[in-house]
Amino acid sequence: MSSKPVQTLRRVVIRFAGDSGDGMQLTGDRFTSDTARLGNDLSTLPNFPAEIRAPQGTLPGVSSFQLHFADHDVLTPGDAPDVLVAMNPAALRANLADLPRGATIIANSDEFTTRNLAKVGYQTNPLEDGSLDSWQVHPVALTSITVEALATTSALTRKEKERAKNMFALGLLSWMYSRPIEPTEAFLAGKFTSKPEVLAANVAALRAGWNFGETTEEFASTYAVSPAPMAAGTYRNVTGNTALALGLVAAAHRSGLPLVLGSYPITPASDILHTLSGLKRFGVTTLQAEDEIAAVGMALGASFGGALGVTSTSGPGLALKAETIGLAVSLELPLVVIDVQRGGPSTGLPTKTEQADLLQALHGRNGESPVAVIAPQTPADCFDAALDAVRIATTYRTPVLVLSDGYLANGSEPWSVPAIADLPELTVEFTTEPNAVTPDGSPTFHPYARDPLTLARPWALPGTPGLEHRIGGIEKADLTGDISYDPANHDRMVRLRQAKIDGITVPDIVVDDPSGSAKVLLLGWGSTYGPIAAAVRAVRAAGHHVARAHLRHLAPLPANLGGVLTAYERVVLPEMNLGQLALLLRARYLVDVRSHTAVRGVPFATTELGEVILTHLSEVSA
Amino acid sequence: MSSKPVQTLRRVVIRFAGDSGDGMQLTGDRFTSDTARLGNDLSTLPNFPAEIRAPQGTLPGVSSFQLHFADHDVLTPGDAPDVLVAMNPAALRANLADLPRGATIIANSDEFTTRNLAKVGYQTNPLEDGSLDSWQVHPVALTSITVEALATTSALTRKEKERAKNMFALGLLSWMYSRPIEPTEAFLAGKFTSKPEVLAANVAALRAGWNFGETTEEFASTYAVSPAPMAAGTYRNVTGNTALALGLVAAAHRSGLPLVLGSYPITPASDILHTLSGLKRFGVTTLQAEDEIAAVGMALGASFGGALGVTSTSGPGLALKAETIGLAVSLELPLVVIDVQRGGPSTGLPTKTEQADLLQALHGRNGESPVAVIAPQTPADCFDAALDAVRIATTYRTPVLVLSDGYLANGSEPWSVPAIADLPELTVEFTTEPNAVTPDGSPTFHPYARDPLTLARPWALPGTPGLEHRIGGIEKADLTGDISYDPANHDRMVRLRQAKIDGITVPDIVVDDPSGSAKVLLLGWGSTYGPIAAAVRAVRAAGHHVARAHLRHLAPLPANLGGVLTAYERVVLPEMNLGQLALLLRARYLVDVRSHTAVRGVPFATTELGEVILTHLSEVSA
Amino acid sequence: MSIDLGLPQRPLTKKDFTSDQEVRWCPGCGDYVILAAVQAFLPELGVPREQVVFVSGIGCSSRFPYYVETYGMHSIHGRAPAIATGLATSRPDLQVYVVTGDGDALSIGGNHLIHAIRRNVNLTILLFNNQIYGLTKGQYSPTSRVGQVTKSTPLGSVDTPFNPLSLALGAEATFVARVMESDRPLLMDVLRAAHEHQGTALIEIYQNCPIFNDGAFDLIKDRSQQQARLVRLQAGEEVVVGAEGERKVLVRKAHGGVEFVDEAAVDRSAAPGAPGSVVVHDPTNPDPSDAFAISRLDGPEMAHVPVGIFRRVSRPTYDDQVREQVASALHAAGGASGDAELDQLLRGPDTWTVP
Amino acid sequence: MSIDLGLPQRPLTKKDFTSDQEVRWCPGCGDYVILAAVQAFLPELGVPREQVVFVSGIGCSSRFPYYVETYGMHSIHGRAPAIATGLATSRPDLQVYVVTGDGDALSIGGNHLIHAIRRNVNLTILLFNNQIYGLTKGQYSPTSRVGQVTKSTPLGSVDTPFNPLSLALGAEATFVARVMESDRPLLMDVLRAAHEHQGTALIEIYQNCPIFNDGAFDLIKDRSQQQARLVRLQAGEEVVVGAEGERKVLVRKAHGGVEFVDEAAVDRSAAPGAPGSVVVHDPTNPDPSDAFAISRLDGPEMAHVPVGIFRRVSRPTYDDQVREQVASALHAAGGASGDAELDQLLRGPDTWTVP
Ligand SMILES: Cc1ncc(C[n+]2csc(CCOP(=O)(O)OP(=O)(O)O)c2C)c(N)n1
Ligand SMILES: Cc1ncc(C[n+]2csc(CCOP(=O)(O)OP(=O)(O)O)c2C)c(N)n1
Ligand code: SF4
Ligand code: SF4
Ligand SMILES: [Mg+2]
Ligand SMILES: [Mg+2]
Repeated sequence: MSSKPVQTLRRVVIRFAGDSGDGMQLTGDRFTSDTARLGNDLSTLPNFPAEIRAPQGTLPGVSSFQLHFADHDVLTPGDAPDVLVAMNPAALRANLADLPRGATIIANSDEFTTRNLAKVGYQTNPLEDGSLDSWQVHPVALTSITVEALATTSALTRKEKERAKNMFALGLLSWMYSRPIEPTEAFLAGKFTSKPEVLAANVAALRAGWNFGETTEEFASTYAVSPAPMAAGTYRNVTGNTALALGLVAAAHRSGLPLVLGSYPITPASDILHTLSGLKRFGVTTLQAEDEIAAVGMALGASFGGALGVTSTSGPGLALKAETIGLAVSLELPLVVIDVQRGGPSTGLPTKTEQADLLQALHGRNGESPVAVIAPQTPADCFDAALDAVRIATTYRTPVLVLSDGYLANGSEPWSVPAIADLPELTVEFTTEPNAVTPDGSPTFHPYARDPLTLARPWALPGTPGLEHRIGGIEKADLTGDISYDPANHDRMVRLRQAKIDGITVPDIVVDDPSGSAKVLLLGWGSTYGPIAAAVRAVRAAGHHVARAHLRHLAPLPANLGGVLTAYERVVLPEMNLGQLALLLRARYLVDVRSHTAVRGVPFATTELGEVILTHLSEVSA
Repeated sequence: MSSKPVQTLRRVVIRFAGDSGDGMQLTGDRFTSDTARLGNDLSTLPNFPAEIRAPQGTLPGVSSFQLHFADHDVLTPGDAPDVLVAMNPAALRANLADLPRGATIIANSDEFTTRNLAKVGYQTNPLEDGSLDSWQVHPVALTSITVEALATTSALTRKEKERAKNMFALGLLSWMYSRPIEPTEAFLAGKFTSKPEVLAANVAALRAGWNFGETTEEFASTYAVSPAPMAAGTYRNVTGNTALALGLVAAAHRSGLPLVLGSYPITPASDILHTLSGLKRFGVTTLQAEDEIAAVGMALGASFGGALGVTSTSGPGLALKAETIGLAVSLELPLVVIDVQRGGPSTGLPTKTEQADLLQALHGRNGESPVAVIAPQTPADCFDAALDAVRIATTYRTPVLVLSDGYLANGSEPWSVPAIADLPELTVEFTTEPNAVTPDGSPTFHPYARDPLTLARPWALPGTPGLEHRIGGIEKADLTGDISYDPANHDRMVRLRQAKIDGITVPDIVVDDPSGSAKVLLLGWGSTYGPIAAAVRAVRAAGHHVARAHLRHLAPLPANLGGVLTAYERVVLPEMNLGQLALLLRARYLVDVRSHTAVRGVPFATTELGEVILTHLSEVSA
Repeated sequence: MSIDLGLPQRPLTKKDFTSDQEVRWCPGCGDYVILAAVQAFLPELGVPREQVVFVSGIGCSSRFPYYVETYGMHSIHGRAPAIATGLATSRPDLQVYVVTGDGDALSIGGNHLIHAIRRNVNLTILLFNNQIYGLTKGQYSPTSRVGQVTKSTPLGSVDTPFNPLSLALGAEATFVARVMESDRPLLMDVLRAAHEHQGTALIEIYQNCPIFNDGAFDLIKDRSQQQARLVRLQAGEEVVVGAEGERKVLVRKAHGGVEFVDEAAVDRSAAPGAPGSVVVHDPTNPDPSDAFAISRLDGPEMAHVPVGIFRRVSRPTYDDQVREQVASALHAAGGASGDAELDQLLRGPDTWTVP
Repeated sequence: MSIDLGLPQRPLTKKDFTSDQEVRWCPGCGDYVILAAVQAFLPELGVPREQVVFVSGIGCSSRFPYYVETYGMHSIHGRAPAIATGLATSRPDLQVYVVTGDGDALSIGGNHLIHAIRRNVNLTILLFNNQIYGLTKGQYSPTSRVGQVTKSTPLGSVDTPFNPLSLALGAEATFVARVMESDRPLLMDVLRAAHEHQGTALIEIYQNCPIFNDGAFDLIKDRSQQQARLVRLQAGEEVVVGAEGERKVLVRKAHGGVEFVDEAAVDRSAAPGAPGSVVVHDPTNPDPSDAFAISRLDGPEMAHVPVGIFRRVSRPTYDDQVREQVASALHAAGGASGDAELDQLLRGPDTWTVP
């Protein structure tokens, strides 16, 4: 513990920013872990360029990691950082606009060389020219102090020593916000077992950073943020991609089906493939296919064989999978399709977030091709969404599309790890006996006979004697599944497939309207959960009444949704697209849902949404 | 001319039905041609199985061709045939349900053998067992009379002679409806130049059919249908696929651009590829690609080079092209994408018609990816739609999707051939000069600078010195087109692309409301034009007031559409899907558009729609 | 996951493999012949029919699965190899066949085909090559000969066709064969060998489409021409063609590749491998160069068309190895995971507890 | 459609081919070296830069077009060969280059690649092979060696990689070459030959990805190892490897294929083509069998890696023939069509007139 005075804060937003090669993501991850352990609630937002490592010191090469932690329920990664750690001039320049006046800047002064300044268009050194006077600037010679701290470690070159400077920064910030550094030391020990010098250097740099804070007069006090009250339980920090992968494994476990992931790498979905490829010990098979079409084809082939077929991708990949998902709709086999949405159209903004694949998920196939669609709302919620998707896919024998996005995928938050026994029961029954009789009375199998309740068709696996049958993408006769061009049969089958999706059991939408007297309902779906909830909280704190509800099931929609929408004078729907859910709801319920849209590749800011709400409130009460 | 008494009819619906190998499509085509020449208005509906030639004599192998002709404006191929020509028991069985009591059946009695009857489940011969007593049945030994008529043609085998029986049937029907057979003789002469025996046999069979009608006592009288009053002009009969191909060639001609079609065969779009591949003389290049993705890629590559890039497909192919169309949206290059819709989902009903790709056309891509969408309404209208699509694509530098369907593609009607000079002017201007200056004042080229009126960006072709530039699917900075991850820029570009589409000039929708006092508006889009118009006509003839309007532009929608929809007490929208346009209009205008949907793979019947209208009329006036 | 219902076992017959679906190919289509041969072959495998799966794409040929009384999937155009890969990898107990056409496999599906081949997935791929798109009514295909006039090439096609076997060999194939539809004994032999083969077996079957490309293979079907053109590859034997007296023998060229020379001109004393020395067919040669050279013998003029097994070598299969990685991970972890292991996974290395 | 603005002509330099865009590859990426070589090469073509077009897919390598001051399109993953085919076919006046990676070209884009190759479209395809997916941060690719541990293969990959050159040869390639990124003279030579070539030229460029697959080519980069491994193919010359004194020479094997033997053991009296006889490299050999055999020399252990031009034969190109069909149709019809011809087309053979 530090010997300097400690100030207590309720919440802090820190942004680590540096070159793509500076290890900012790791630094942020570690700070997050240590913060989570302290019991703060938190939310994170990594942000990096599509290039792997753009030229050093340039604006396009800046990579950052933002962390919001507090002694209370945290809903977003924070609109604006209280502290910016800028590892070079580019990091400063790229992030300064987001920094409110008065915020703290810790800058690696070693990197503010004439050459580096010029690279990003600084004529003079902002650390010295007074242009940062409105902020609290702490220039720290991060690089040279790190190298000096490692003077005795002769096994490494200067370049290698310099690389430890992110650990120095982490040590300093850990000191400043009273985070322990031991867990990171343990983490480093695990990571660098085979490279003892590198381990030693990193640990030394970490400690040096801490000591620097404690020793130097640059920093007068440290800060503490008390733990947030959280429900009892065991917690960990998870990103959305990790939670999704874990959810799939848990669902496979609960359903007794082997998990087969067919996937083709694409940002920001690739980590799902990476994570699952490391979970073979749970019977997970991952197949990296030649493209997205093959990936979903492999998953569908596995489903035909009785596995839990899953495919993961992002928007451009979903476009490619369209025809095969249509086949799955026609085959009526379980299939889970994960789309981690990113900025579009086309290649778009591969590393940024967006919600613009909703209509593609619903309508992006030829013919009437209905599927179920689910959207998780926070990183940790991706776990539950995966379980829910598997429940629907296996119960109703249908493709289910899960719409995550770049923000959920890479963002993280504490997650109360559930007990296995509390997870939903997902047992699947395969058909093993004939389910019909031929005109002459002998038993036979009708692959398109349906469960009267769910309208699901039987899942009879190859290998089951006596149930040999053929299925395909051509229209099939009701019950028998034989090829049929009969007009009335086609109409019936089209409506049956739609009715099956419409009949999926989904929970009612829950409205949060504490006063009961709100006239305006803030509605959202997917990853806007945090920003909307935070904005609503802020507006309520200012004494206004506003209701809030969040949609998890986009297809089918909850049965009570129409009633909820018409119960309010105004429904406001913020989306990171041009109003896709608004289109669906307006069409379905003829309610004049008001869109608020922003397509910037970044989550909504709480303040922005707060203003939107206030505008609507004033219009409605006017 | 026949010497038997002639009865005059106002309209006739004939259906030729036989085995896939019986040449029914050719027979129907010829009868249509000869009928068109007589000045009747007409509409046709071919109907054939997805198999090339299913086993002879079976129900799945039946192929038919229906023709409706009249002395007045014809809007549909007719709900129910007045005459069925059934070349075998399968043809009878497959079509009888469509045949109103009292209709005429001409059946090839030679084929009603025990074996053939059994093949389709007839226990006894319907021509003899009295089961057809409600119809006027004429059993004719078509096969044996044909063979007999060719007795002197010794160069052919019996099998070959039998093959001419469709010409016998054509001759008989031509006699019956007072059609000339000389044009068909001329047609056959052209077709069989290199096979004189076959030619002779076909001509002999044709004449024998005519003479059979004239001579035998089976038929008491012949019928005449007077010419329909038509606007002065030169007419020909066209199918939708032919009209589309011709429209593209005409558009290329008027725009001065070489036409490059990239295509992959798929029913029912393949004929567009076939037709265009025969028009090299018009500078048309057709590239049969390895798949649909390559096909649209080739078209887009050609557009980049300054050609008129076009790709043609059906629903499953459109799904595959999604990602590349998204690239075209981002590149902002002209591209025409033709989707001849067929029954879906998945492989669906390849040879049947449907309108279920509208939402796919609009939404089937990742991100906000707006395109223009046009739907022709009759076979001949496909010509105009093609011209309109090219106008929009080249003027606005955007992909344009043309939604034809299986009914338009293969159906036909008389078309008043326009004078070339009356076709729209489509001249395209390429950019050849710098359009901006660098900060230091030297001229430069901004590939994403926009025309203030159309928001179109410049089309500067490779080969133009000084305008070298790079474009791509990653988000680009406004004006310069450089890669940009800037949040505000992305939002701006997303909205600019949408605004460009929204700003396309399309004509107002025209309402047909003769009395001006209708409360119900019948709205349609695409190929439902004929059935809706016919039903409205029938309902009006019964003394009711009903208004009618048909949408050609689905994106953007006509500016006056909202006003039109709200001007009526009720808007009824029949679609061959589950209500796709209804969804869009309800969302956009919050009007309670009433869907009437049928997804049967066949066009709406006039009577069915008539009843729908009457129901709505009674509800509204009640 | 094979399920034993304890049904009585009796030797299966062709009829057992015939489904109740009406066969809907054109009269005279070569597909009938292949169907009959496969249905006749399947009983001899001794594999219960529920353990056989046919996966196809789209095309006339791809209707095949409907007619065989096994499990089957008529999927979408070109994607059968990918779907079959997913099935075969997750279900080692099944015999997975892919049925495809020249358009399905080599045009839209080319990529899935070559990737299945390089991975060496346990699949038998029956490629019905009629050198035309049948189902869409007669456009040229990637195996149509240059100059072929079709619906989409009124002035003749200009693209060089693929040689499916050269392509497969270039894609690291372990089993490659070609058969004429009408040669039932050879088809049976090849199917048998493919069944024994571990990995992807590609069998190209020349199939006549009497409607849109009739007679494409007449030069090698016609008895009078066949002998001079059809080259029956036999493991361990010289590669010969032609009738008695007009026999030609395959020898090595001086600058790579192989060629036929009159038997009389063959120098049997040439050292094995010397130019002019006789080629003894060895499908098990690890080096695919000879198989490749032999695959180059045929051309559009069909001067010499080798049939039989070109290559048959052993290499670990994709699906076996994928399963092996999973199995060894399970083994290393001490068996299948229960609730405890899952719980540990969910917790991860870094938890904290709120009391 | 080339547009002549009458701009003054002066010899172009490397700088003229350098765009104003900041190059955004990782420090040390092999792509820099290739970019510099191509920019240095382009001026020597004597082709004005507006007539050069680079079309790429997606991947680190596919960012290439942004950096070259010509026309360019950074398209979507795997589709560049198809897009370039449309462009090259409609614009014979342009020099069309495709830039692609091992994932872009051989994974998602495999089908377009082999079809472009069999069609022999006038394209030069630069395939940057770093045996990894760079842009998506390090998953294995279809050229990664068996056992490679990557983000998606923690226990090592199990699929046999493609040999891109064998694959191309199996796909009827007319021009096939391989170069090391660092070998600028050879790269220039090959680019020059590709430029002269009519049809599709596939150039595989081994490229190091220092971030995700560093050192993949060290065995042939490292001076000490290089000589024993790198095989420089030279037309008309023997194929040799190894330093003076340790030289090995390529000879034919007895049962197809080729192998290296110690120079001392070579029997120079062996008849040309005999087993043990020396292979004289002939890229123009119409029979691709030798080129194929040579392509088989390299393997994951990189014992012998041939570089240079494997094959270079002439065959009519797709785009030339497509244009020729259009031109001859125009010619037969007596020239371009005017309003009258279009009018006749619209009317068709069967009109009637309503007065
Ligand atoms: C995505 C898609 N594209 C195109 C088609 C149309 N199509 C069906 S089969 C086929 C080609 C069939 O040729 P081949 O594989 O040779 O089979 P064959 O009919 O000759 O047996 C095509 C182009 C389709 N069904 N789906
Ligand atoms: C349709 C689609 N799928 C996946 C991706 C993601 N993606 C981008 S580049 C790439 C692979 C790149 O590998 P390679 O072609 O070898 O290029 P490198 O980065 O190694 O130069 C992938 C999978 C994408 N952009 N689009
Ligand atoms: S079209 Fe050809 S391939 Fe298809 S079923 Fe008929 S004969 Fe066979
Ligand atoms: S990730 Fe590899 S290939 Fe991509 S830019 Fe970096 S070093 Fe080059
Ligand atoms: Mg075929
Ligand atoms: Mg790569």
